[in-house]
Amino acid sequence: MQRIGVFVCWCGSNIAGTVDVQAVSDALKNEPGVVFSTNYQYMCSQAGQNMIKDAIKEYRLTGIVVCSCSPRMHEATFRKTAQAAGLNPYMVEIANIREQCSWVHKDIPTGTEKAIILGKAAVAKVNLNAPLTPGESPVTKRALVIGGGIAGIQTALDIADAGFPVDIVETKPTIGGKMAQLDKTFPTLDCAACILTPKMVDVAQNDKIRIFSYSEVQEVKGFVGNFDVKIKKKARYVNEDICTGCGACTEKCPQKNVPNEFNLGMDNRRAIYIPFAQAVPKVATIDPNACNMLKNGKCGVCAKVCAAGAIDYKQQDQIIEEKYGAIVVATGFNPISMEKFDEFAYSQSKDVITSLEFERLTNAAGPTAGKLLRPSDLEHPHTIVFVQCVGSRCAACAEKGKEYCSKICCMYTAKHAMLVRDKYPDTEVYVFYIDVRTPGKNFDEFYRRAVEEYGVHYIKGMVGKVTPEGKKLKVQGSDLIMDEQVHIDADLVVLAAAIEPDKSARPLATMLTASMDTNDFFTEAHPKLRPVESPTAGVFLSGACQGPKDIPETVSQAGAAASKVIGLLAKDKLTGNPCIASPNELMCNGCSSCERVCPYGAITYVDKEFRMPDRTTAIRRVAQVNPAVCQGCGACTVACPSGAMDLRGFASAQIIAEVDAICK
Amino acid sequence: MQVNEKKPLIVAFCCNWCSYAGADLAGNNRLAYPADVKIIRVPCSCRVNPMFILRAFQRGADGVIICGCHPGDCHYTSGNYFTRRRMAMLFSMLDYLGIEKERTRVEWVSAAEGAKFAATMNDFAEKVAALGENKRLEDLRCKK
Amino acid sequence: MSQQNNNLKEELIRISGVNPKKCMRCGKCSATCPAYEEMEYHPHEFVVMVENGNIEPLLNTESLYRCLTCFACVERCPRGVEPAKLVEAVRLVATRRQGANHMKADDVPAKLDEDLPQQAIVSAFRKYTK
Amino acid sequence: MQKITREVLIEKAASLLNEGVVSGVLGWKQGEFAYDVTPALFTTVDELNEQFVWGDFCGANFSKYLVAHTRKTQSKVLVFLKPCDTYSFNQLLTEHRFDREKVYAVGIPCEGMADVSKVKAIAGEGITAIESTEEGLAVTTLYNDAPVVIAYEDALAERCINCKSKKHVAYDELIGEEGDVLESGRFDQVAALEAMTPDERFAFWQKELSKCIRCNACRDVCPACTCEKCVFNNPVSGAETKAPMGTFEEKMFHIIRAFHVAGRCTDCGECSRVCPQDIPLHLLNRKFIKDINTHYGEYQAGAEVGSRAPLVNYTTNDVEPGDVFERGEENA
Repeated sequence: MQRIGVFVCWCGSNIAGTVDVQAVSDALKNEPGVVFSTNYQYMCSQAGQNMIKDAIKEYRLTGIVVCSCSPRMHEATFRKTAQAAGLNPYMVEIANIREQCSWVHKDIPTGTEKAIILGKAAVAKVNLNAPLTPGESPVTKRALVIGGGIAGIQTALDIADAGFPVDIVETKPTIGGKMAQLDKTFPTLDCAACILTPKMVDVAQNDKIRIFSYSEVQEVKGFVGNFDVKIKKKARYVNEDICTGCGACTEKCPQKNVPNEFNLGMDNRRAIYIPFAQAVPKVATIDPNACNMLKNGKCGVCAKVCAAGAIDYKQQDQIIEEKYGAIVVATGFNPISMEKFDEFAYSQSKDVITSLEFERLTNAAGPTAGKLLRPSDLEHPHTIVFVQCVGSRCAACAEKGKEYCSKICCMYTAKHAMLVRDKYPDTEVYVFYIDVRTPGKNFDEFYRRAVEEYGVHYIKGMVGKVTPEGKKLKVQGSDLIMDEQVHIDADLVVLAAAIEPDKSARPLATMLTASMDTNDFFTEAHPKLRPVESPTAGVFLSGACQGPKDIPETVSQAGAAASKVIGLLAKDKLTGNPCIASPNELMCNGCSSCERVCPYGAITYVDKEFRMPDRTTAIRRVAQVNPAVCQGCGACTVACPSGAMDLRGFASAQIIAEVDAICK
Repeated sequence: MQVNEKKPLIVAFCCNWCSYAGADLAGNNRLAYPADVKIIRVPCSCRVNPMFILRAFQRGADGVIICGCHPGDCHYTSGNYFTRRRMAMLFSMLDYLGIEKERTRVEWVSAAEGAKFAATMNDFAEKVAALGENKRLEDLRCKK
Repeated sequence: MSQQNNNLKEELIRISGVNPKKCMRCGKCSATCPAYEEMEYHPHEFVVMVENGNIEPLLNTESLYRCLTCFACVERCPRGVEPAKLVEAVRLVATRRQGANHMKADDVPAKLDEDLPQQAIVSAFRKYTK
Repeated sequence: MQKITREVLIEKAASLLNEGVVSGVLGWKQGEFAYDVTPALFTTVDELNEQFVWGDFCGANFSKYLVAHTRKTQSKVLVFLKPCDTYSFNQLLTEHRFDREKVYAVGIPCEGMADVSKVKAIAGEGITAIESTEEGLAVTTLYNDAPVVIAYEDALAERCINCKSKKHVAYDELIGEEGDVLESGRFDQVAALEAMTPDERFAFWQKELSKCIRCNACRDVCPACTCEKCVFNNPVSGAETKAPMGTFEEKMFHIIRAFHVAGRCTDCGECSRVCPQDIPLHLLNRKFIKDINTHYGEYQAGAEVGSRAPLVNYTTNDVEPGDVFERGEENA
């Protein structure tokens, strides 16, 4: 028989306001097994915890029930308290009489009655509790970073810096991500390439980091500390180890009309290409959809010009299997499609562009070699209109826009406007805004400079429509401050398109069993306190895959994710959750039902010899649970027809005891 | 409503990761629902054995509701998919035996859906109350 | 804010089904409005003024009859506020209240001018006669 | 009337025993009464000749006996399997319940078995002898001078009227002709129940299940109920009840039993055959089978070894528990 102590918390007036705590502790005193029952203002306070410790010692308690807030809040606290007093932490049960009682019911009799019932259920459960000790599992000291943009790069560098090997998987032929496409960065206006490419080189030269470019994650199995990952390295038809990146092939390839995705289709590349001069790894890739040799076997020019002999038309996709202890998701973002926003004439005029396209247009390595020329006729635009919040904060247009604020547009638009005015003072620049949001160090100062020093015209209001007319774009917008409708004949219109998570994020989340919000951003384990961890143990979040972010924020989150990974990999063993499934071998049929529902593959079978009830011996197939792999969901316990499989901490008899206590 | 009418008794099995947290959120936001609802915490909705449900009814529960993560969002990947099949089969069987189908329910409530939790419980409690006492599955000898 | 205005506000919200609180003051409705120049109060002002309960001026403005009900503002509003429905509701209230503002067919020719779009004439005639 | 004769089966069994292929034979033995045939293990040819029977009351499904028997011996046992028995045989193999290597399975054709309740209903009590004749079953009783002849179709058990398959899905050797999987009306009664109002259904099941005396025969004969220890015998399951307990049978036992075999039940009908109270227990199992077929696609447990039972499987777009009733309502 257990000796149970009951501790009813007032939580100030949070509980005591709606629950007669004295009545609860009195009522529970008479429950079976209860030898001590009390109530106190704040059980979680030091004084409250000491009260519990003293009672455990004084009354030789074998189990305790704390009637307090949600176990999600303080179960861990009280388990530690119990442990400090020499009681097994799993002999603690919490009756949730705050979130699920005092806060949702109004009158004291109702609240008190329910609190007593919840307390009785917890007592009934503790009566059947048994001390549990957690198992341990080893940690593979290697991390996987999915995505090779600035987020992935920074995370990988930081992890490698701590001495752990890291692999980066990037779907594109080069790492660098979106930042490699940018021209200047706010609020300091240093050039993106100047600060990014040294980091890319660091990655390439770091012997702890392996880069799997032009690759994708195909399968993830296992669990924290022990992930088994299959990576598909797509055939690039060039031997990476031999290619010197000289670029001879990319100059001689006769297939010249492939839209260049690095410049967002504003110019063309060859069928064999290196995305940009500072690509890492700097090796060529053949686009199988454009290469004549791969399509119909007619060409072979690149192989002829390659002095190193790196071209390999027979290269196959390769599957790499590797074990990892931690996985960092850094899949980043993309601007949303502007095709559906008819009012801005994006599909009708080449001179209506997105901000990312504008970045390429002003970039010295871009399609116009950095000269600001409009795409339609390569003439210098004299009037430019920037439109903010295109598709952002768009609650009514779920099929084309996003409800959230994309966060980075206000700043990069100020940057664009400023750069234009700086280089081409003869150009008039208008920015239509709803609100200018500039929280961040030196951000508002930056925006004010655009207005005050560079003379950018900020107009509070939205653009209603853009109509191409001759060589001009007729922009009709409202100026809410002047309360007038403004009409501007613009040469170029730049749309600050909302950003959305990369399309690869959703299938990846499924593979990782990591949760996502409705916008396909990864969910963090806690929005405030655990912002870089996914709720799935061992999976961490870096950069815009978790929500819109600018570069400084991405880099700091990348570092935070890295430090979490380092903290995990620094451990030799992980202590598991002791609330796991365990089969009673005497009752196990060996029928495999449990194995089939286990999401972790934690169940295996062995043949064992048993003494049967009729005094014969027999060899029977029985289930075994791998305590490091089992996560304790309990799916097997219901699949098991004989009830041989039970869940520690949530045993059938315990749950039935709770049911009985509630239904008395 | 009569003064002495027995209040319905509702047992809610809530998965630890979504629905129990959803219930906590309902509490945090002070969203009221009837005190008739008593929550039992399970790690995952797939831990709920049909035996627990029948036991609750046998002992006098008037309604049993199982709440889990939305399909696809299970903390354990697939637990709630098994719950969905098991409960679909069990509920269909109870209906086949002539038990009022409004007494059982499965609802997917995420940790962010405190309002949905409260609304679900209000609605379920109302429907169960309208049915009156559970006589068909109750074991009279379990009554005090 | 007077009591009557609050009643009116509730009535307008009920008739139109519009929740003016959803407005984020971006002005895209007015930016997109083809009758903007003709109006004293513009679509976004209708939304804000209804929200503020400042409705009397709207009931007495000619702007009510300048709105073409082309629904461009409804189409473009990023928050789904639907200003045209609100304008329509104000118009209904004005119509119900005055009862005397009906247009006679004989009055129409005098009001015609060549910039007035055909759609406006037909729609006005349909709405303000009888 | 069965097409193959007792002699053919004895001959086969005897030769396998003599050759040393098997050390025992699972077969049917005459019990106290003509209709009372019991399963038995024969180890010699003499025993076979003396006691082995084959006829219209040999309904017993031997698959389940293999679980215990194959554990006791290192040698092979011969088992005679009717078509419906082979499904249970496969299902047990899927669940790794016996060692296939220790079994020599002989598939035998079956023309359908007689239901003793039906026979008694026509011929009356006090049966002293039953003979299978060309015309039908000739039943001699204490109270009749001449035998009562019952046409085979009038005596046929419900499970055989709605026979789902004359095809053997597992055997080492086949005697007689192989049949086909049949279209049966086995779900008609379930559909009829579904079409009733809930009150009617409740009344129907109250009437039937309240007859239960909790003899556990249904569980003990069921080839899916081979648990080492049944949850109802297990003190830690929280649901232990060994003896009849008033309404427990109606409200827990039969529901849980049906649920435990859901997706695993081959619909062999043994539960209803052995029920001394004639409760149509197969209608519970068939409800699950019908629901599974409707919602998760056609599935016949035991049709092939290693198939994944529907309740340990899922798809991401399965029917929601709240929606399974809709079909019932359409029928109502």
